[in-house]
Order: sequence, then C-alpha cells, then structure tokens
Amino acid sequence: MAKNSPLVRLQAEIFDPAKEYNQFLKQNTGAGGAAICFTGLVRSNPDNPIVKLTLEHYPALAQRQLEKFANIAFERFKLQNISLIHRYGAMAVGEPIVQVMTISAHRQAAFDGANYIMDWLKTDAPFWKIEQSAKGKNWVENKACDENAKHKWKTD
Amino acid sequence: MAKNSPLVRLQAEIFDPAKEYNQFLKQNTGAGGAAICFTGLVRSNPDNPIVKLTLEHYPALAQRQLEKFANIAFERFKLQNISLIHRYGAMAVGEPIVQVMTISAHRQAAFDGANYIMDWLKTDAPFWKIEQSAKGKNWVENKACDENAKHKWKTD
Amino acid sequence: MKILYFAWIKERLNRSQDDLELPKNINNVNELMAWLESNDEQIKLAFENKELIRVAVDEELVEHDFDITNAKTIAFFPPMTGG
Amino acid sequence: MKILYFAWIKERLNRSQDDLELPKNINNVNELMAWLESNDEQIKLAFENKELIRVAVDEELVEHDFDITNAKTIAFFPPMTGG
Repeated sequence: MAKNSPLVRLQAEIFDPAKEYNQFLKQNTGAGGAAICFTGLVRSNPDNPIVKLTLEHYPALAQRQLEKFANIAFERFKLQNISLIHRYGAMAVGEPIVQVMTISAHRQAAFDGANYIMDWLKTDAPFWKIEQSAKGKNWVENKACDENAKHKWKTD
Repeated sequence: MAKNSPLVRLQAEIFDPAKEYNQFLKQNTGAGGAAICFTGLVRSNPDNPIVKLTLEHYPALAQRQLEKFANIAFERFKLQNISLIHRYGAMAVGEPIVQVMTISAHRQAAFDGANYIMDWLKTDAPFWKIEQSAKGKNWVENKACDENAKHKWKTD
Repeated sequence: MKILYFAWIKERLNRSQDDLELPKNINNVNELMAWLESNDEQIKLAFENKELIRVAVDEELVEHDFDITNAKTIAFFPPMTGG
Repeated sequence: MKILYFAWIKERLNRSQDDLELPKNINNVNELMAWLESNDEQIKLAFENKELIRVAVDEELVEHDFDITNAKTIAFFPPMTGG
C-alpha cells in the first residue's frame, strides 16, 4: 500500500465538491473503511442577503498553515489520506469555499481529522472575509466560539 | 425556504458516493454554510483479505431505526437537511455501505449530526455483517468501542 | 405469535421464523426465552449467552423484561454490526 | 525590514506594505508596534485594540513578545476568518 501524504491546494477558481470527493475516494486502496468530506459554503443571511463574498489571504503563510494542520491531523488520527482545498478571491452564495477530505480505517478518526483541521483553520489560517450586501461591504468578525472550538483538541 | 425533512434510503444496489453528495448539495437554498458527507466503505484486512461482505438486515426495523436517528439528529443539531443511504446484501471491497449527509448553517452541527447518526446506527440499526475470506465465512463481531461511542451524545 | 431470528441465531436454528401459540403464563421476553429454550435444544444453545441476545417487539428494540402480552412479532438477533 | 498589512489594517493604512530600517533598540514585536505607532497616526488608530492584532514573523504566527532581531518579514493582521 502506497503511503499517501496530505495534499493542500490554494486556489481562486471554483471547484466541484462532488468531483473532488470522487477523485479522493478513487485513491482508496481498500484499507479505507470511513471517509469524510466537509464542505464550507458561502452562506447568505436572510436579514441581509449577501451579494458576494471575497476572501483576502496571505498566500505563503496560508499554504504553510494548511499544510501544518493537515500534517498534524494525518499523524494524530492515523489517517490514510487527506485532501484540503481552500479558495481565495471573490465568490457567490452557495459556492464552496473550503473542502477537507479524510479517510481512515475507522470512522471516528475520519470525523476527528476533518473536524480538527476545520477548527484550526478557522482561527489560525490567514484568510479574511469581506461580505458585500445591499448595505455595503463588511469585514466579517471572528467568533468567540471558533476560538473555543480548538480547546477540544488539547492533549496535555 | 422550504423545510426539508430527513431522507432515508435502504437499498441493495451500489450507489455513487460523489453523485449522491452532488444531489444533496443541489438542494441547498443558500442558507447552508457547512455540509458533511460520511461514507462507510467495505474495508479489507491485510492479514486476511476480504473477498465479499454481505449484510443481512431486518427491513422494517432498519428503516424505522434509521429514520429515528435521522429525525433526532435533525432536531437536536438544527440541521437544514439530512440524507442517509444504507445498503444490504453482497458487496465487494471498496464499495460504499452507508452514506450520511448533513447540512447546516454552522460546521459543528453538520459534523455532530453525521457523527451522531453513525454512532447510533452502528449499535442500534439491525444489520449484521458476514465477511468472506480465504479462511471462510465469518459473522463480524460487534466492538465495545462502538457501544462506548454513543456515550458522547448523552444529555442528562 | 411470530418469532423472527436473524444472523447467526437464524443460521444455528436453520430457520428464520416460527409461528407459535404461547402459553398464557408468558408475559415478558425473559419468560418467552426460557419457554423457547425448554422446547428446543438448538435455541437453548443459541441463547446460551443471554446478554448477547437483542430483542425487538413489534419493530421496537426492547430490554428482556419488556411486556409482550399484546405483541404480534418478536425478533431475536445478535448485537448489530451495520454501518 | 518588510512590514505587511492585511484586511482592514491594510484598508485603513491604504497600503499593503512598508520597507523600513528599524532602530537598533527594537528587539520584539511589542517594541516594533510601539515604534510604528509613534511614527504614524494611522497605525496608532489601527493598532488601538492591541489584543486584536495578530502577528506573523517570517511566515510563522507569533505572540507579541516574540524576538524579531533577525526577522526579515513581519505581518500584521486582524483575527482570521477563513474556512
């Protein structure tokens, strides 16, 4: 069985979540018993519909951080493979922003690996969202719950 | 926004995980910010390669239990949609056995909803696996860790 | 009353169901299991390890002390291994 | 030394980077922030709420007391909101 290592892709172009998942599953050698695909989507706000979402990023640090989280998850949860895609630039409501895919022998490791990566990515990967609505442009504020979400991965 | 209710499908036929995920995401109205797709796959054993996996089931109770878990997860985690597919009958290594898809405004609800359904399904949905290898047929034994996995959803 | 058997229980008994008239004094699952065992050596062997036997009464998972006075279908099966 | 600004910090300063020669007595991020504020009213406003300012030194996230003696690139940005 070939040893996979996490794949991280930063891109402006839209991607097809199902197509990416299909590609990911094709790499399964038969040892994978559980796969997770998490997709983060541009979400609108019923009270103030979003026209466009733009993600600014710090390319070198973003690539480095995403690779770091993927590598840690890969080792910690003994995953067989990870694929992580994150977009930057302008996108419309419903479009995918991020996708993380994990595969492992057992289900909890696949869940935890994807959850771990998303929790760290939210607060420690250099992306910043600007929402554009009828009311104008607005830098999205970080949420305290995202900061707290990381605590569940503490080992000590 | 149309109110979705969980969709549960029991079938012998193989399904395409990516195609199902694509169909599921298409139902997103724009309110979905996070989607999870979990796929359980027929896994081989390097020490004793699996030739075939067969799932026996108790149809009426299986349908009922899957609907129950999906409905509880839908309400408890305030999900926008759930789709759950479970196969029975004979399948080969690498084929999907089960897929649960969730979508919600926020990521942790999507993760938890799918994880909850899988944890309950493992011990409380009437399916029984027979593995066929060169060594013969073998009823798969339940694992203590699956019984314990449910504890994380206790509310009290 | 219809009694269903699944997985290795069905395999050991070599049948998937029984249609039985229960004596009046059988009110719960435990009593039913004891009565089935007393009439069938194969069932006695299959039910040897009681805590492994899961039960559904009219398509609902229940404990062994569940009342079956008005039950129509009772299913016996080993721990489940789906997903 | 190259100083990078992102998101609303960049927007407020109306520029994405500075190339500066630092005085010898500036050894960590805190000292750098104080020095930048003393020279630029806009930076003073942008850095008003210190705990909101995240810092990366040579593409590594660091705390405000991090040593920058040999740093080449320092980036200032608000809390991240990716994913």
